Amino acid sequence: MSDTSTKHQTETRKESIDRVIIRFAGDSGDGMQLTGDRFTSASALFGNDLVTLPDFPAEIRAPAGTIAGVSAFQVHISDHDITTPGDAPDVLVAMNPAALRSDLNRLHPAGSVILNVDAFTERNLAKAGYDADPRQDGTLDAYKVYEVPMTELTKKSVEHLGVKPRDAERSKNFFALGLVSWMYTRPVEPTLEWIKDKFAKSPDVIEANTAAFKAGHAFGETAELFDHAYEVKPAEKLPGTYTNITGNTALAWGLIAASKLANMPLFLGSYPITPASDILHELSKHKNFGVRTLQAEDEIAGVGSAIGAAYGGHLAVTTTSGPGVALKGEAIGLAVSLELPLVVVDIQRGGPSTGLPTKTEASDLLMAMYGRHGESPMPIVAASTPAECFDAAIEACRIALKYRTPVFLLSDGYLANGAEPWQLPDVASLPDISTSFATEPNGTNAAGDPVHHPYQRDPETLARSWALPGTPGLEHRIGGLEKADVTGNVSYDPANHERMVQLRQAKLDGIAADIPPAVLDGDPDADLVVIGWGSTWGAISGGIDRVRARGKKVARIHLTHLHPFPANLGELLSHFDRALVPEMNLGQLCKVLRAEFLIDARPLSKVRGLPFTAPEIEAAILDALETGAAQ
Amino acid sequence: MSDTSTKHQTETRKESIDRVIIRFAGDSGDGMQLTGDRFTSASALFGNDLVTLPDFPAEIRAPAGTIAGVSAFQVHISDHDITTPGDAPDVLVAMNPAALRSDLNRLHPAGSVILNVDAFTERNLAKAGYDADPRQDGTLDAYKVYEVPMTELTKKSVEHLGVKPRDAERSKNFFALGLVSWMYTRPVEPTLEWIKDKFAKSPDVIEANTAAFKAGHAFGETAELFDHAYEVKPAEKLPGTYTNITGNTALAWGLIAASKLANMPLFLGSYPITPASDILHELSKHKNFGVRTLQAEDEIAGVGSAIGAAYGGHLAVTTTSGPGVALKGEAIGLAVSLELPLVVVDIQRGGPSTGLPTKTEASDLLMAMYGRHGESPMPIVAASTPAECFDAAIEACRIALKYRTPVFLLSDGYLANGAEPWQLPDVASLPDISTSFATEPNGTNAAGDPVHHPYQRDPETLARSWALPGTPGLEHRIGGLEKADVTGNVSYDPANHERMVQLRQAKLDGIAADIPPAVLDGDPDADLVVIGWGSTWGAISGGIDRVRARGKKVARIHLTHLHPFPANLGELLSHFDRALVPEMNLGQLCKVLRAEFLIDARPLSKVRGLPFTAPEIEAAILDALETGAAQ
Amino acid sequence: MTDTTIPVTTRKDWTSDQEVRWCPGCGDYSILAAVQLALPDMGVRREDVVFVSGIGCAARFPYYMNTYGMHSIHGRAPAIATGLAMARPDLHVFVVSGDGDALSIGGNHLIHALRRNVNLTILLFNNQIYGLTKGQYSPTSETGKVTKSTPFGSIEKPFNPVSVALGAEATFVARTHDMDRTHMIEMVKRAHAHRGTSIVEIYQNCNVFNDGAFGQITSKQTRDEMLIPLEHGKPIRFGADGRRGVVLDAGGIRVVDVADVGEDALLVHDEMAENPSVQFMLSRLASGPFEPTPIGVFRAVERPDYGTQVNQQLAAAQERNGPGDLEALLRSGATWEVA
Amino acid sequence: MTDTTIPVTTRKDWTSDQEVRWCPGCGDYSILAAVQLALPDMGVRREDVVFVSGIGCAARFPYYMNTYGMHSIHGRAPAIATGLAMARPDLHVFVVSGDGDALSIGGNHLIHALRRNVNLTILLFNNQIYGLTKGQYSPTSETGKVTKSTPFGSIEKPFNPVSVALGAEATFVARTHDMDRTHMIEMVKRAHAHRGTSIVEIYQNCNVFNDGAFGQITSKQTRDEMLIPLEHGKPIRFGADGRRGVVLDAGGIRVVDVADVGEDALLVHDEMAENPSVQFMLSRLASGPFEPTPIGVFRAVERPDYGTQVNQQLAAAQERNGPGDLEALLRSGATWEVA
Ligand SMILES: Cc1ncc(C[n+]2csc(CCOP(=O)(O)OP(=O)(O)O)c2C)c(N)n1
Ligand SMILES: Cc1ncc(C[n+]2csc(CCOP(=O)(O)OP(=O)(O)O)c2C)c(N)n1
Ligand code: SF4
Ligand code: SF4
Ligand SMILES: [Mg+2]
Ligand SMILES: [Mg+2]
Repeated sequence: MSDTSTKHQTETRKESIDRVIIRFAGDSGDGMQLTGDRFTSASALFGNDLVTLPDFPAEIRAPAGTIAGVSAFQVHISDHDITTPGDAPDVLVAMNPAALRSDLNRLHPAGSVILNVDAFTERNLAKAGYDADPRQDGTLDAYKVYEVPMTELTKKSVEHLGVKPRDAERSKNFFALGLVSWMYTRPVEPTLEWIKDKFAKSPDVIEANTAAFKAGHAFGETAELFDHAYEVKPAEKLPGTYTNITGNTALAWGLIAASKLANMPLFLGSYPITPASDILHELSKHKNFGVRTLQAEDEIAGVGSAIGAAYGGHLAVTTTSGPGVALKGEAIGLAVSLELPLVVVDIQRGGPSTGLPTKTEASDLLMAMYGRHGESPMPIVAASTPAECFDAAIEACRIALKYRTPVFLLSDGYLANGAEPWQLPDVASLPDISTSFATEPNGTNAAGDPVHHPYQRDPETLARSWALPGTPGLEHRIGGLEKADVTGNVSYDPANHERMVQLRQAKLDGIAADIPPAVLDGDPDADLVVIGWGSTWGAISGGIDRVRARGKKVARIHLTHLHPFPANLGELLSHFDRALVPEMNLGQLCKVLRAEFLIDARPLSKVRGLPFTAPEIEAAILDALETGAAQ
Repeated sequence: MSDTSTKHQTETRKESIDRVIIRFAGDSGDGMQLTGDRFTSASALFGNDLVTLPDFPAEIRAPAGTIAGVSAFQVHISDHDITTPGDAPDVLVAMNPAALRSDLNRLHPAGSVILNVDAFTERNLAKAGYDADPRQDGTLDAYKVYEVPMTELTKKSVEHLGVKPRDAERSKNFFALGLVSWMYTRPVEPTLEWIKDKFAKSPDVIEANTAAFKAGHAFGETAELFDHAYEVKPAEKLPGTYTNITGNTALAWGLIAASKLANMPLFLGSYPITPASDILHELSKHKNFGVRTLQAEDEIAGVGSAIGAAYGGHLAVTTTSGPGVALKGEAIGLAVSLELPLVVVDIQRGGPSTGLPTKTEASDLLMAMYGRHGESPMPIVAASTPAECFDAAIEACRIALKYRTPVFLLSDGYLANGAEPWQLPDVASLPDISTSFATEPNGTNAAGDPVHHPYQRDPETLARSWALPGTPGLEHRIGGLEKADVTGNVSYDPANHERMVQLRQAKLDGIAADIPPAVLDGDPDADLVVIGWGSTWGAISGGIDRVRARGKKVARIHLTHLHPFPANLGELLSHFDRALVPEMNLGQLCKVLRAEFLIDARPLSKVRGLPFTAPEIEAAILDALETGAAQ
Repeated sequence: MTDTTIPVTTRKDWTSDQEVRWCPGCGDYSILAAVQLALPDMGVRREDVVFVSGIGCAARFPYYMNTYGMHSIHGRAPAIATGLAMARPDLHVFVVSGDGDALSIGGNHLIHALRRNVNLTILLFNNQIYGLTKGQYSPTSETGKVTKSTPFGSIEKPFNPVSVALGAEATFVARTHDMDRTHMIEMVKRAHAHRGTSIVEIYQNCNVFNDGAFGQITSKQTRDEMLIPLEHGKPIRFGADGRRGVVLDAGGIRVVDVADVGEDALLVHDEMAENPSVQFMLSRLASGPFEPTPIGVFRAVERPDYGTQVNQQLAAAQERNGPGDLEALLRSGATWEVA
Repeated sequence: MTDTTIPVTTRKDWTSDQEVRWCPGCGDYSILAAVQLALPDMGVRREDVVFVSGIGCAARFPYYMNTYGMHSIHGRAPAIATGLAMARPDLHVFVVSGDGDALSIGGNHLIHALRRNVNLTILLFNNQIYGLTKGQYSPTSETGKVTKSTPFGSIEKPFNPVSVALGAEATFVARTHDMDRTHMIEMVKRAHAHRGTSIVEIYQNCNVFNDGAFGQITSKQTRDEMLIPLEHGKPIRFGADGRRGVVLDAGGIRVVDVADVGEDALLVHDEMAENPSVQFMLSRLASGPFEPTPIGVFRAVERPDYGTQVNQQLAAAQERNGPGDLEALLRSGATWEVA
């Protein structure tokens, strides 16, 4: 840390707090995502634990100053492990009236509001739908309010650089960042460094933003407004190297890692769609890893090209969101029938139809399980946290390659854009997921000549033999018509069809023995078991902690493998006659658990485009415990 | 009936039998479908009850004389109600060695074989894969064998017409038809009539086929081979007018009827696919009913155009099979979100992927239920018999129109191509399924002007208000983004989204109160309940009869409405702790029943591209009863 | 609708109560204005007009029109509009689509609508980028374009929408741009007046993700020298006082200085030519929006539209067999009585 | 595969052990023979050849080739083949497709493959009908065609596959027919020799559902007068001893009697013209297979193929940043240590 910054920090009194939730809210044009993102990184570097929740509108840019145009970024930083972006923000930075209006209701009762008063003009108040100025009509009485003329101060701070006022205004988010960085004693240097290379292309912008940032920082320190700054100490973490990562980046890196671990080139066939596009963007950067990316003409071509690449021996992936999966069903069914490895990544979002493209939801589970015609079973893996997307990607690839099958990898908008500190894995310790290809004939044809039988199976995994084009003597044809067992020739024989249907199912069922058993957290004699999957992990953990803090017993299982289930799940569940299944849908996993284990599992649904909060989970569990007791 | 035919019938001794199963098998080129079809119609006209099972290869025409090229048609005729095409044929008409080889194993132990010996050449035997002539090596010892030189006799019969031998041979299926018609004393005139207008375009063909048919008939009567003919008396049926109908025709007619009953023009947007294409073909004939059909560029355009037509106020339908449904998922989801009436017809076939295109299966149920992203619930109706496709089509349209929702109508290849006698309904007695459109504004906008609120709902059905383009003053916009309750404007409000998701679900759930209750056949204190859906109706009925004939108790429920279930289903099932669910899949309805009612239902699966037989069901029930008892 | 008199309307009547949500400065605003200004002159009633769109920034268009409208799903608008136009030939159906919506995911529906000549007015907002998804290249982006999904530059040859349409049997094809309101209004009116499928490619500036893509040819300064106005029956000239022109001879088609060849040598534009070959040639004059580029109506030929022909077949069938009689239909096969 | 010597093969080597299952008399048999006869001259190894097809009678083709092959799903072969060709530029990837497979459900994948110039050899078996599904009309069926789905005649304008391909930026476009084995073999060889996407439209007789569709122009008797052979660099002539020919002038393109205009006036075919306009004109000479119809190579121009360019970008990236280092990737963001 540089002298300057340390100097600053020694001069003013600092109050230590264990955690704080800050929400930056402004117009889509105000760069709130950038600001929040930067504050997050600084906090990560400082060693806090953190969870973020970007929250932006579906429009590219709605009219400036309107509620629809509000873009917000919430970050929860802490000196101990945390699992959610937080429930009610302690601090709301509102760059304009619309931001205040749309987000004030979220603020903690004892929270503070930092307002850019320069934006509180008649016009903006009207645009935000305020009849009266909330600063006068008592709306804010309950809160600690800091009124800061950010726009003006920013302009002043850059005057000496001769920046035009219009452009100057653009830097006001850096003023806000500087101010909040001072309030929470974030290190200054890293951010100044970051500004330098982020805007390397335009030196004036560097100067302007730097000036604005420093001005904001100085303002906090000098202005009477704030009697003191706060400090959130670094979190106790396992020793190691950490980086701050979003789910989509982790997933993309996991795929690259998988291709290294499988020793196969990576191929991505994809069509852009929110919130999955960033995986395409990230992978297309890493051509030096031999990664091939195709932005296809549509989702069907995306998965189609991946199937072609898989046939050619590449580790093939297609990425999309719900609407895309709904289009890929037929082609995925072909992959099931061809028994080719393929990873289908679904970054779930609010549905049905176009729904809420930029909001999170987890309502594609049953489509992943059943969204194809005929009996076409597929393994399903779901990530639980942003960082875990890395491991989930590797696991999905492992299963796909080992069992010659398409695999669903489920994430969602919350994981995709949310970030958390990630302890970098020891690359050497990552699993070898390489597979083997046929090099010699494994059978003879009618004429008695040695040939390749593509549907001869490994007796243990039931994976079929895989010969790559280019291998002499193993020429063969495969297709979507039913195939004769072993030879793979077209067959309309009734008994053969039934056998093949059962073989495909048996292959899937067998995977249960090859995945980690489900882990029961909490004692089996608890009154209730909470079963979750995917991004609800954080909120459920928080909720469970709170319930246990009240001295109540509750058990919990979080599933990464949803099809097949871990072999021990039935046994684990048999200890409970009541189960609660929180899901960001109307109860999809719940249905499957009931059908599979005849357990009276009850759904806890939230379908609001927002993740669960710990208190919501806590309340539901307490309620369940009571009603349970009442029974 | 004409003198000639009566004369024939009076001359020879006739043995009365109550039922017979005949299987016509030959090369794809031999016209077996036509022959079987004709024999069926004659029997229908004669008043028998009957069920048919066409069974043809996927290839347009495989090499002549090969097993792959064998095309067969099985018909079960009876003097009493029957429900299946029969288990083991009593008579196998084999036009060549391949036909004998592929179908002999189905023949009843005491069955008879009628062979066209002219086809039993070295070459054909080889093509069929016979090393030795089955007529000599004892293969046929168990059966009564009739060796008839059909080709030669046919040629002779047409000589006098100057038909070229090559063409003459083409008529040999009519010789076979004539022979079998004699054996089972089918009326002759109707067939001669039918030949006349079927081939009206080419008089020589009429003459040739007529001659061949008469020759075959005469041969039976005169040849020493057959000591006597059989007679299957007309079945006791309710008084009324009957016609013989296949499932696809009944379904097409049902849609036309629905458009009359709804008083809305019918629109079909479809892309050809086996076994659904015939519905497109049938509907495209009836333009005078105001039916519009579009053969779209693909399945997505098929459903897309239907959605457009629905928006325009037409009764909109799209027809396809499994692979098509897998492509339509996204567009169907749009219809769910738009809340527009749409009927999606899925004539199921063997899957996954291209699978067994010409064989039957019922493995699309879970896709119909869950094959879309997000929470997009849809009603599902399934037909149980060919004739019932008519009623099912009307019911699907009724629900779609009344509740403004896309509805799945499930049939399968067996129902589609299978035929049965159908007692024509009294048209006047068919239900009125007409719906009403908005004509006046039902709300006011922000400015206080009267406007149309497309998402204002009927409090009882929760159906939304529907205004058609062309209606002055009700201009409005709808789309796939989440809509604000009532106004239908785009809304990203979390609470609104959750409300809309729940409203869509509640609308579907409400339909349970508006459909016929499930009917329990057999006493509630039976040990076991058999639950079926779709085309398994016939086989289950037959199986149940056999079990009851043994004095055993078994209850049965057959479902037409699969989503939602009839309101009373849970109550009915609560009387049983054991349930057997026969399905032509791996247990899809079974899964849903277990999840919904936590009943320990067990699947009985058959995935062979063929319908269940009554004995198969019988055996499974007996087995279940025993194991049950054993428990 | 068989019509009495059409009420007189102004832009306001065609403007919905929904806030317009495009980025400030987006070319879509001027297209919206042009369409809302053109409609009052088209002699249509608000209730008979439907705007169908797919997904994209462009596709938000219907929300801002005070008409019937459907914001459907990505790429499917032409298919949905086909069903609507078949079912309701009395309506005026517009399709609004972006370059990705129309030519990437929706390419097949587009070319089949053109081939069938469904009575649709298709407005293709070509900004050579995916706007709504924040800046990936599109099928019309120039080769080498650096975008989020092509950090090292696109290696794809772009479609020329006019060439694609002409290759797909289109009966009406035009091109205009968002900087010339008058021309846009004229093209939209002509497209609507055409019975059958009409497609108008509108060069549209995405100032956030592809700013200035058409600047070289559409800016007030460059326009005269860079845009080649096509007018039926007129020799094709452009540039300051028609300095330059287009000729067609055995060597094919090319741009010349009129002085060198003489006026009479100039190609006279024939938008009505049944054979689209010369119109296709014109579409190839410019290899991108940086060379002199033809705008205006490339092709406008008469061919019976789809919905009308469907209705004719229906009418003919009713002529022949009378209106459908359900009772008779059920008895159309062989029937028998059981007493 | 970097090659030593290619083994000498005969048709037999390219024939699989699967029984051919087309209707007796189907044109597909002669196409199969032509391809199997062409392959021995292409200098390729069996193991490096892949046939990818969709669904249809034509699409059964791969089963009969003793090479690698995939019988995929309806319309998607070009997309699947694109992925394969990108992943494995060392392979020779053929696509076999019917008119419905390629131009109806698969139309979008086809035009995008052409635009991208993926290294594929696409054989389009055009029988102007849906064969496998037993006789519905297709996007190439003539207007008025009576089929199972159009009992009163089709009202749709068919695609001209060559025009569609040229409108979609194709680099190699040819046409041949199933009655002329020598010509088929030549076209297939040339198509394979072209680096990038090559498409060959093959007129194919479906003797069961559309018998004689091309009889007027492909029969031995009519051929000379009805087929216009295109040969690069040669004046375009046809008919008994070249009686007739094709000219291009300000009036456009048309068929003439050579006697009337003189040899020198004839259009000299230039398959290598960068601008596809004249080639497009040739594709419009005949409005259907009942007028004099050009066959042969319409267009054959060089443009870097997709897979090669992808590989170049990969190589360049490795040049710049060295081969991917996972350890370094994970640390590419800001990191911090916890002790
Ligand atoms: C099935 C589906 N795939 C992908 C998307 C994501 N998506 C929305 S708009 C769009 C492309 C937008 O580009 P364009 O059509 O040119 O319209 P513009 O935004 O440029 O006006 C994409 C890929 C989607 N909404 N649905
Ligand atoms: C998704 C899907 N839709 C429809 C079909 C049914 N289908 C199979 S082939 C075919 C068209 C065949 O015509 P074409 O492509 O011209 O090939 P041909 O049989 O004439 O050689 C159709 C509609 C299918 N198998 N899959
Ligand atoms: S992203 Fe581009 S096209 Fe979309 S609204 Fe903004 S400026 Fe317009
Ligand atoms: S249906 Fe036609 S195209 Fe198909 S195999 Fe038979 S003849 Fe050939
Ligand atoms: Mg665009
Ligand atoms: Mg065809």
